[in-house]
Formats: sequence, C-alpha cells, structure tokens
Amino acid sequence: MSEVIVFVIFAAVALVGAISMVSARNPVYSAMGLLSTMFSLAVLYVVLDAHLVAAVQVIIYAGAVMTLFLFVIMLIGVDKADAYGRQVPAQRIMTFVVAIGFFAAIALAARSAWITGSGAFGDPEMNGTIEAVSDELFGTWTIVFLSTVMLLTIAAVGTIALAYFGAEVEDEEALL
Amino acid sequence: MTDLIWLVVAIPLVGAAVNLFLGKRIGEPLSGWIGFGAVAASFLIAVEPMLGFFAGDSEPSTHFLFSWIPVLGVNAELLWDPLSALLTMIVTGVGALIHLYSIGYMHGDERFPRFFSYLNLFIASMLILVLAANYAVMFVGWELVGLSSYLLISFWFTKPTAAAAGKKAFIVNRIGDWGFLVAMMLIFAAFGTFDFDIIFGTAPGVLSVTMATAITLLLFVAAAGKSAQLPLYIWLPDAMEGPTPVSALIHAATMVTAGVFMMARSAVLFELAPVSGGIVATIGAATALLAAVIAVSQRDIKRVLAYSTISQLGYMVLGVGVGAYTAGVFHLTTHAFFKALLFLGAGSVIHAMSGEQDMAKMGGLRKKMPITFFTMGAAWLAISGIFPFSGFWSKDEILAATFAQGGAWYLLWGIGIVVAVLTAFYMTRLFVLTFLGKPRWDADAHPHESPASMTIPLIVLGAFTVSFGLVNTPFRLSFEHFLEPSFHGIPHVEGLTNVLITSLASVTLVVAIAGIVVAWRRYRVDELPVEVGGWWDRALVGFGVDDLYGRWIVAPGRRASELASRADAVVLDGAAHGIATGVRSAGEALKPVQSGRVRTYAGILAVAAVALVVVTVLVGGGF
Amino acid sequence: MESASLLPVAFEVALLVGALLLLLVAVVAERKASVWGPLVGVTFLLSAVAGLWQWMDVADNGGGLFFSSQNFAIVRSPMVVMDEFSALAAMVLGTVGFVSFLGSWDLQSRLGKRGVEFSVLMLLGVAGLHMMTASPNLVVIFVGLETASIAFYILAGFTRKTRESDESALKYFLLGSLASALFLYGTALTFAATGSLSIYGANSIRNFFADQIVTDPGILLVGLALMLVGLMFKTSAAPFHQWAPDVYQGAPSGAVGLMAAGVKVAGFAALARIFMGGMISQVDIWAPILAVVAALSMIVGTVMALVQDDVKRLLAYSGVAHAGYLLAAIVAGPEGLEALWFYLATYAFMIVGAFTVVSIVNGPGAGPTPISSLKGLASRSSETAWLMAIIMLGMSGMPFFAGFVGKVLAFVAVEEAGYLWLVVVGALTTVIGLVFYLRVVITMFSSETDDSAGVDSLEVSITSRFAVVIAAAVTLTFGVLPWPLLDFVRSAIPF
Amino acid sequence: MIALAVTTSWYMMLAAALFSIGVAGVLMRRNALVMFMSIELMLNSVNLTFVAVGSDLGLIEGHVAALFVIVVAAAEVTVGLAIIVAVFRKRASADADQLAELRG
Repeated sequence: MSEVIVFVIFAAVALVGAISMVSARNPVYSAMGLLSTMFSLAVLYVVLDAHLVAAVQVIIYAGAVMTLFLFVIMLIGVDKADAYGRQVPAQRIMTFVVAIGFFAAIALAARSAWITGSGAFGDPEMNGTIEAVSDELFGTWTIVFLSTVMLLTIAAVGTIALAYFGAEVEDEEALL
Repeated sequence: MTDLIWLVVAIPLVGAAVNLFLGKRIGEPLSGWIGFGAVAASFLIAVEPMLGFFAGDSEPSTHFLFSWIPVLGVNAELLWDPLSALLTMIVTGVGALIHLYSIGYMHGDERFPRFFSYLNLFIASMLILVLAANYAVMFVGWELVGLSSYLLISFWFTKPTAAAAGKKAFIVNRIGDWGFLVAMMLIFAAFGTFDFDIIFGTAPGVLSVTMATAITLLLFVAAAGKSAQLPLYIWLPDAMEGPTPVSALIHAATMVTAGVFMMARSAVLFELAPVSGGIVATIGAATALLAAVIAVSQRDIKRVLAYSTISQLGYMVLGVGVGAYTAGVFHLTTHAFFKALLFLGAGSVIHAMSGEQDMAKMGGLRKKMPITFFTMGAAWLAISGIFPFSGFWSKDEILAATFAQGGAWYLLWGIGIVVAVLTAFYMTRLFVLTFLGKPRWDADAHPHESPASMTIPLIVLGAFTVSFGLVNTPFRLSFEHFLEPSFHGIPHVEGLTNVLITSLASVTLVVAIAGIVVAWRRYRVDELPVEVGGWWDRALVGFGVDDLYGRWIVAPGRRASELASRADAVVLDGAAHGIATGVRSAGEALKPVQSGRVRTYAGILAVAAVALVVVTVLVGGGF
Repeated sequence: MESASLLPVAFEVALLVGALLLLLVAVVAERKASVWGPLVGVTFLLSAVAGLWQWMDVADNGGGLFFSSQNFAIVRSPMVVMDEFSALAAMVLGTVGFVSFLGSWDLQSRLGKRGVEFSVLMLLGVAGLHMMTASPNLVVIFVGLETASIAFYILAGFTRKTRESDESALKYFLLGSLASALFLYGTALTFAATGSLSIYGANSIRNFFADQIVTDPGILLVGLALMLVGLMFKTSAAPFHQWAPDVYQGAPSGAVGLMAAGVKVAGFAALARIFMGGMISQVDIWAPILAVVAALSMIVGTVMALVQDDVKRLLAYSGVAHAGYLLAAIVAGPEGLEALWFYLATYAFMIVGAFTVVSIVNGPGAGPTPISSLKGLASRSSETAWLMAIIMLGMSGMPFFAGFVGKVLAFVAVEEAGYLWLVVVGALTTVIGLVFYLRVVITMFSSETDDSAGVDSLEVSITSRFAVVIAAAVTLTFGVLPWPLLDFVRSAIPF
Repeated sequence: MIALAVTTSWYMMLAAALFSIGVAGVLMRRNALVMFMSIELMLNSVNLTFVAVGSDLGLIEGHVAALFVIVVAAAEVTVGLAIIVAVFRKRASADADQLAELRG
C-alpha cells in the first residue's frame, strides 16, 4: 500500500511539473517544472529497484543537465514576452488534439496488456544495483559503452565549433 | 546470309560516324555517295535472306549480339522474321532512293556531309527499331529515331520555324515515349522479360484482359506520338520545315511507320484487348477524317501531303484496330512507296520553282517536267485508290476488314469511305493545280526538270507504286502468307465472300472516281475558284488545333511558370506544359504548408506520427 | 576477447582512431591543412578497406553475432553483427564518406583552423551511421543514430557567418531530436511488448515472433509505428520530410552531401534490418503502411520539386521522392533488398556529386543557391556541366544511368509483392520528375548567364572535380554495366 | 479498502502521459529552450518505460538502456544549447518562430 501512496504522490508531482514546464511563461519556471519531474522520476526509479539509474538521474539529469539549461537561460536572458501559440492560431488546438490523441492511442492499444513479452527470460530477483548494472554494462555492453566516446567527442568538438567565437571566424569571410 | 543481319544495322551506323567525323574532309558529293552506299549495302545484304521468306524455305531467327542488361535478362538481339524483313526492305530501299535524291537536292548546302550523317543515323535507328527482338532494344531504336528526326527537322536550325518544328516534334514524341516506358514496365511486371518470343508465346495465358488493355493503350499512346494520331498529330505538319528529302523519309519510310509497325508487332497483345482495339480503330478513323478535311483546304503543296500522311496513317491505325494487321502493314508498305514518291516529286517541283510551295502559283508544269509529272501522276492515282494501282488494294483491304466486323463498325467503314472521297478530291486538286492548266508562275521563275539523281528515284518508286498492289489482292494473298509467321497464328479477318469483296471494292473505287471527277470539274478551269473565308480559312489553319493547344495547354502553363519562375519557359515548351501545369499548381498549393516555422513542422510531424500509430494499430488489429 | 574479434568493429575503430589522431595532429602541426587533410582521406579509405576485409572474412567464415557477456555459443544479447549486410554498408559509407570529404574540401580548407573540427565530425558521424547498420540492438541503433545526427546538426550550422546556417541547424536539431525521441519511445514500447531489445540472439525479437503467436499486439504496434516514424524522418520520407529542404538550403553546400547521402544509406539499412530482420512475420502490417508512405513521398517529393527555385531545395525534394522509391523496395520485402542496396549505393554517390557541383558553382559555404545561378554553367565550365547532367539524368531514372536500374529493380520487386498500384504511382512520378531534372540540365546549358553568378570561367578545385567525376562515373558505369554491383549486393541479404 | 498494487501499467501510463505532455510542449512553445526541455521530458518518460519494463521482466537491459539514453541526452544537451546560444548571438532571440526565412 505504501508503494501506491509513493507512486500517486510522485506521479502527481511529475505530471504537475511537466504541465507547469509546458505552460509557464517564464523559462525559469519551465526549468523548475522539469527539474521537479526529474526528481520524482528518480524516486520512482528507486521504487522500481533501479538504484543506479536513480542516482545517475539525479546527478546527471537533475544536476548537470538542468544546471546547464538554467545557465543558458540566464545567459540569453529571460524572455518573458514569450507567449505561446500566438502567431499560429491553429497551433494550440492542434497541440491538444495531438497530445490527447497520442495518449489515447497508446492507452487504447495497451488497455488489455502493456507487456506481452514473456518474463521467462528474465531474472525475477533482479535488482538494479550498481553491481548488477555494471556487470551487464561492462559485460555485454562493453563495446557500446566504448562507442559513447564518439558521442562525447562529437559533443565536445561540436560545442567548440559552434560556440567558440575566436579569431577563426574571420577565416569564414573567404567563403562568402 | 542471315547471319550477317547485324551488318544491316552496323553499316549505316558506320556511315553516319564516317560522315560525322570525316565529312568536312571528304566533302561534297563523295560524302553523299558514302551515305547512299551504306544504305544501299544494307539493302543488298537484306535482300537475299528476305527472298528466303518469299520462297517459304526460311524460318524466323533471332541473332544474339551481346548481353546487355543480364540482370533483367535483356540481350541485344535482332529478330529476323517476315515483318522485320519487310520493314527492313522498305527502310533501306526507299531510304537508299531518298539518299540518292538528296545528293541532288542538297547540292551546295554548306553542311552537306552532316546531313548525310544524320540521314544514315536515322536509317540505322529505324533499323534497330524494326529488327529488335525485344521491347528494350526496340525502345532504344524508338528513342534514336526521335533524336535523329529532331536533328533532321531542325537541320536548318537558323530558320526559327525549323528550330521550333524540331522542338515540337521532340516534345510531342516525348509524351508518346512516356507511354512506351510505362507500357514496358507493365510488360516486364507481367512477363518478367522483354523478349517478343516469350511475350507473344505466353501472353494469352499470362495476361489478364485488364492488364492487356492497359499495356496496349499505353503502347497506343506511344504509337500515336510517332504515327501522328489524334491528339498528338500536331508535330507532323510542322515537320516539313526540314529539307524535303527529310519529309519524304519521315512521312514515308521511317518515323511515322514506327507506331503502326510497333502495334503490328504487338498484335498478340492487341488481340487480347478488344476494348483497346475499338479505341484504336476509332481514333484512327477520326484522325483520317480530320486530316483529310484539313488537307482539302491547304495551299502549300507540302502541307497537303503532310495532312494526307496523317490521314493515311489513320487508315493504317484503323486497320490495326480492327485486327487486320496484315492490311495495316500492307497499306504501310504501299504508302511508303507512293508517299515517298509524292514528297520527292513535290521536292522536285519546289526545286524547279526555286523554293515556291504555294500551289496557286504553279500550274502547267506538265510540259516543263515530264518525268516528275508522270511519276507523280501514278502516285496520285495510287493514293486516290484507283484500280489497279497499289493504294487501291491496300486501302480496300482495310475497309473490307472494317466492314466485316459489322455492327457499330459500319460507322467506321462509312468514315473510311468519306475519307476515300476526300483523299481523291484533295489529291486531284493538288495534281491539277500543280501540273495542269495555265502557268501562274511569278515572273522570275524558270521551271526545269530536275537532275538525274533526283529523277531516277522517282522512276523507281513510280514502278513500285504502280505494281506493288498486285502482291496482295483479295484473290492472291501472297503477302498475307508471307507475313503469317510474324503474327503468331492470329486468324485473318473472316466473313467476307467473294461477292462481298468485289462489291465493297467497287464501292471504294466508285467513290474515289467520284472524288476525282468533282475535283477535276472544280479545278480544271481557267479561273480558279476563290477559296477563302469561313470554312476554308478555318480548315487552312487546321481548325486551330494548334491554337487550342496553345490556349488551353501551353498558355496557362506559360503563365504559371512565369509567375513561379521565368527560367521554366526555357525548359518546357508546347504540350508538355499542360501536364506540368496541373502538377505545378498542386505544388504551389502545398508551398504554404512548408511555412518555415519549426513548430508547424513539428505539428505536422506529430500529427503524422499519431496518424501512423492509429493506422498501424488498426491494421494490426490492436484496438 | 581475441584480437580477431575487433574485426566486427573495424570500421568504427578506423574512423575513431583517425578522428583522435586528427585532433592530436592538429595540435602538433598547428592545423596546417596540407598535413591533416590527407589523414582524413586516408582514414575514410581505410574504413572502406575495413569493410572489404569484413566482407571477405564473412565470405570465408560466415557472419556472426558478437560481444555477448560470456558464452559465444548462446548469444543472448549480441551488440554487433557482422555479415555481408553490414560489410557492404561499411564499404558504401566509407567510400561515400571519402567522396563527400573530397567534395567538401573546398569548404574545410577555407574554414582555416576550424576545418579540423569539421573533419572530425564527418568521420565520427559516418561511424555513427555504420553503427545503425551493424547492430542488432535497438538501443545501440539509437545511439548510432544520435551520434550521426548530432554530428550533422553541428555540420548544418558550421558556417556561422552564413546567415541561414544557424536557422538550418536549429531546425534540424529541434525536429531531429523530436524524431529521435519518437524512435526511442518506439524501441521502449517494443521492448515492453517483446521483452527484448535485440533483433537476433537467444532472447530476441525474432525468436519472440517465432515462439509465440502474438495475441495482443496493441503496444507492439505502437512501438513499431513510432520506430517507423523516427527512421522515416531521418530518411526524409513524406510526410516527415519538411525539415529536409529547409536544412539543406541553409546548411553550407559542402556539408549537405554527406548529410543527405549518409543518413539515407544508414536509415534505410537500419529500416531493412529492423523490419525485415526482426519483424518479417508482421510484414502484413507494416508493408501496406510503408507502401502508402512510399507513394506519398514519391508524389509530394516530385510535386514540390517542380515548383522550387533553389537547387538545394530541389535536390532535397527529389530526395523525398527517392525516399519513396527506396521505401517501395522495402515494401517488397526481402526480394527488394537487392534493389534497395543497388539504389542506395548509386544514389548516395549521385547526391554527393550533385551537392558538390552546387558548392562549386555558388561557393562551398553558401546557403541558398537559386537555380538561376546555374545558368550558362556549360560555358563557364563545360566539364562540370556535363558531369552534373549525367548525375541529373541518373537521378531522373533515364535508361543507361544507374537510377534507372535501381528503379526498375525496385518496381519489379514491388510488383511481385502485389503492389501494382505503387508501381504505377512510381512510374508516373518518375515521368513527371524528368521535368525538374531536365530543368536543371537545360538551365546549365542555356546560353544566357546569370549576372550575379558571373560569366567568367569557373575555377574548379582538383578535389571537387575528383568528387564529381567519381559520382558521375558511378552513375554511368552502373547504369550501363549494372551487374558487377548487382552480383555484389545480391549477397548482402542480412539473414 | 481494496488492496491496490502498483503494476507496471501504472508506470507505463505515467510515462505515456509525460511523453504526450512533452509532445504538446514542443508544439506549443515558441522559445527554442522550452521546446528543447520538452524533448528532454520525452526522453525522461522513455527512460521510465525502460526501467519499469526492465524491472518487471527482470531484464537488466532496461536499466542499461536508460543509462545510455541519459548519456545520449547529455551529449544532445550540450550541442543543442550551443546551437541555441549561437542563434541567440546572431539574432538576439531564441524565438523559434522568427527563424522562418527558409521555406517554400
């Protein structure tokens, strides 16, 4: 029963956070909404025995990613005039139709069973501890883990390429 | 000798190459003789194997050249059977005479060698087309014919009308080519091969009626482009902007016959699609009638002949449509002789009159150019359908076959009879106005008979025009038997008794004579009837069909493209614009959807995603 | 892990090592273009050689699944698969990467010191693309997809002085991320429905379908549909195509070739792998839907390409139409794979060549490139105009050019699969499509020239010329003599 | 009171709801930053799905997949924010609707 209570509370927080993220006029409040959703999801991960994921969620997502977001919001200034759906009148109606339609389609399609896969392959006693996850991560998934080097190199190189405005920019004059 | 068939195609190709690259050095007239020699050599090589078919001791054979697109099982193969042999004889025989004639006609042109290079290329293309053993090779020939006709029609490209005519021919033919391409795709889809042998051998079992109808209608679209049928005939009258030998080549021996030949080749498929047959026959008859009516009013000697070609092609298409393939091919053959003769004769006249083409300014040429007069006289009687000239037999056979179908086909037969009257009328008009009566020349005209290189072809063609019809009379069907192996056992038209045949023939003959008599009385007078105003003017401009195309297809296309982008006017001229207009306006209507706003794109992406999810779940039965 | 077992990832390793070396060399050699340029080219060529090596190894020893946890015999959850399919993808991507590198060298060399970063992104982007084709694991496919996509987002916005470049990058980024998220949700739902992330292996999607009759497919279908959406977005099939024209138009011409070619190759390969490898038993569900999307792509792409005044937009819309023909090949099922690969391999070169020509004419850093800028190209550089004409005719599907063979193969396969209507749509759009390809050709050969573009003869750098020559040569060679390549691609059936 | 147990369906339904809200955010907001946040929300909801299914079926793959998604998301965030900053520096606005010069 306690699980139900925890779920209800944090699901509600997650939903409220998400909705406030979408609807807040001030991007800072949007970021705060997203942050609260992420924290509630971390709690739900713990309930689901996904301890490592929960930790990473808090550290990386809530910690690093959201900080970066807030930093950029502050950098480019809070643009309070950003009202949503003003320029395109049909956009708002379309948005609701799409969002509700999307949810309804999934819920309808899944109304009898979410999971059709047989659980026979899995380990019912599985627990997402750091050991269990790292066994898998550095066993089966080693090569994928290593491949993220490429992703991170791209991120680093790309960020420099895009955001570093040094003297090199002048070189581009030759292109035009 | 059958093994040397590939030489028939190769020699003119070599001739074309030699004249193209070395022409300037060889110079006139030797390059002309090289061109003529190449085609004549092809003719000689083909004669002996052809006689084998006549003797009845040869079998059709295919000649493998090289493996072309192995993955589709397409080989470069030539098919040597009576039909292709016949066409080869026409193309090389009449073609050689036209080459010979051109040596005289093109005398002094600064691009003389280039002209013979193009002529040879034209002949080679046409030979590829007729000798093809599968649709893929045929298509290559088909395209090459289109290309070389474009080169030849706009040979005097400095003349704006010639350049425009070349372009028009090119564009209208592209529409037909699309039909051919799509038909080929369907054929491959149905048979998995382009090979005539397999397709015609298995078609009755493989092809559904729907599929056969689709394929044959698309093939007909292609044929309508090449063989100038409604509504794609508009390029042909303009095509005489090219040098006259080119008109003769295009109108008689080569290009326009390609469509009829292709349909005859595909006879097995047309047999499976009765609906197509009806449509083909109707359009053929309608084309014949319309073109004949327009021909009556023309004053330019070459335009009369151009419209008469369209009209005669209408007959051939009618023949194919009613299933009388032999008759269609027979008329094609006789027409090749007399129409080549008519054009060469007209060229001779124009040559003599220093370029004058208006018949109102001719007259009385009989004395000045007797050879031209006599040979053209033979052609005149032949095309009018006078017994026993060749045109009488072939035209009569088509009409008889149409009559034999009964029912609604009587109407088409009636149209055919009307066309026969009109044909006799306008040809008599042409003949009388040109050769008889008082001279009406301009003061500075000094008509004279043409040189021997031009008259010899006239005489040879004249001989064939007079006699060739006797090859296939209703009472002596040697032509029919000769072609039999090519039509894979399609039955001949049945249901005609000898009495009926004779009376039908008499009807045709009587109406032809009537047409001649009426025209004779009208034009064999000193004061020519005034033919202006009202009906005459409208018919003179072809009932403004070109204008109509201009107004309904070309002009809106132009306007839309000018709005959208002016560069487009260069791209497409003429009829193709019509198709483009519809598609373009759809595109213009869709442009605002591409608003440039990320959110709109995201919205459309999301809507499409939801739609896809819903459809997938519905299809999969998940709801 | 034995040393030989690095072979399955040799392609990625080659590119990654090359990229890292490049970064090091750039520091040491002070980013002299003449030093690091050849390194990039060699890396791309080596990666293609790695693909060839994989191919030969597969031919000798058979393909296989790799990188399980302990037991190679019972591969529960393989991460890498090496077969003809992935080896061919490696060869195609390696060579396409090489050609597009040559084509973009004008841009990179003029970017000065930032050129190194451009090259690194190209190398790693191509590695990401190959991950999509060489992994049976949906999450790894997603990682590869994102690796490539993120690299290309940056390439789209690389020239910061060009006004439209940042708009292009932002659009690509926002929409691309949205599509990636949809794809990822699709994999998650598929995971929920089948209990597996892997296409092959013991506990795999294949076995799931083999073992049981799916009685309640609801959530599986949603997952399947969302994966389709993601991949069709990346390959710019209608109605998920709208980003493509805007992004291509705004991005520097030198960068578009790889974006357009690489993503199509990898996207379709992944589509084929997932749907034909994992979900062939559900073919009755996804094939009709793909057929509709294919028809829509052909129509929308062709119709919209007709009304464009910008070459890059025109090529983008023509890419939408080509996505339609490629999808048609997938609709045909395994029979269409041969057509798919032939089409992909030749089309990739054509599109790279076309964008290289665009960057020759209007400068490699330019965004919008009006068609009028091609006016009179024949008199400014007749060689370029002729080569471009070959490429355009190839794209239009003229006989004797590679596009024709691909189309015919695809149509034949589609017809055999029972979608005659799709063949008809394809044939009609092909015919209409001729108009805009010929428009480009005619513009190039028109006698008037565009004042803004200049009338002087055009300087064509040796690298660009080489790239265009290769593209045209591929178009022509495989158009006239298709069978060497066909024999090759025929073996590249993955399962 | 009926004994209620939290089944995986609950988590999945929550994830679907969050995903839909994320889609709505992308469509509704003009600020590129908030659009991007909405995409992050969508990735989060996918993670919830992975973890919930993984735990339910006893497949650790679900958890590992979530970790990889987080890595990808982090890389995407750096690049995405760099793009947004680059746009802002040139145009002094992060309004996605104003970036509509490329169209047709």
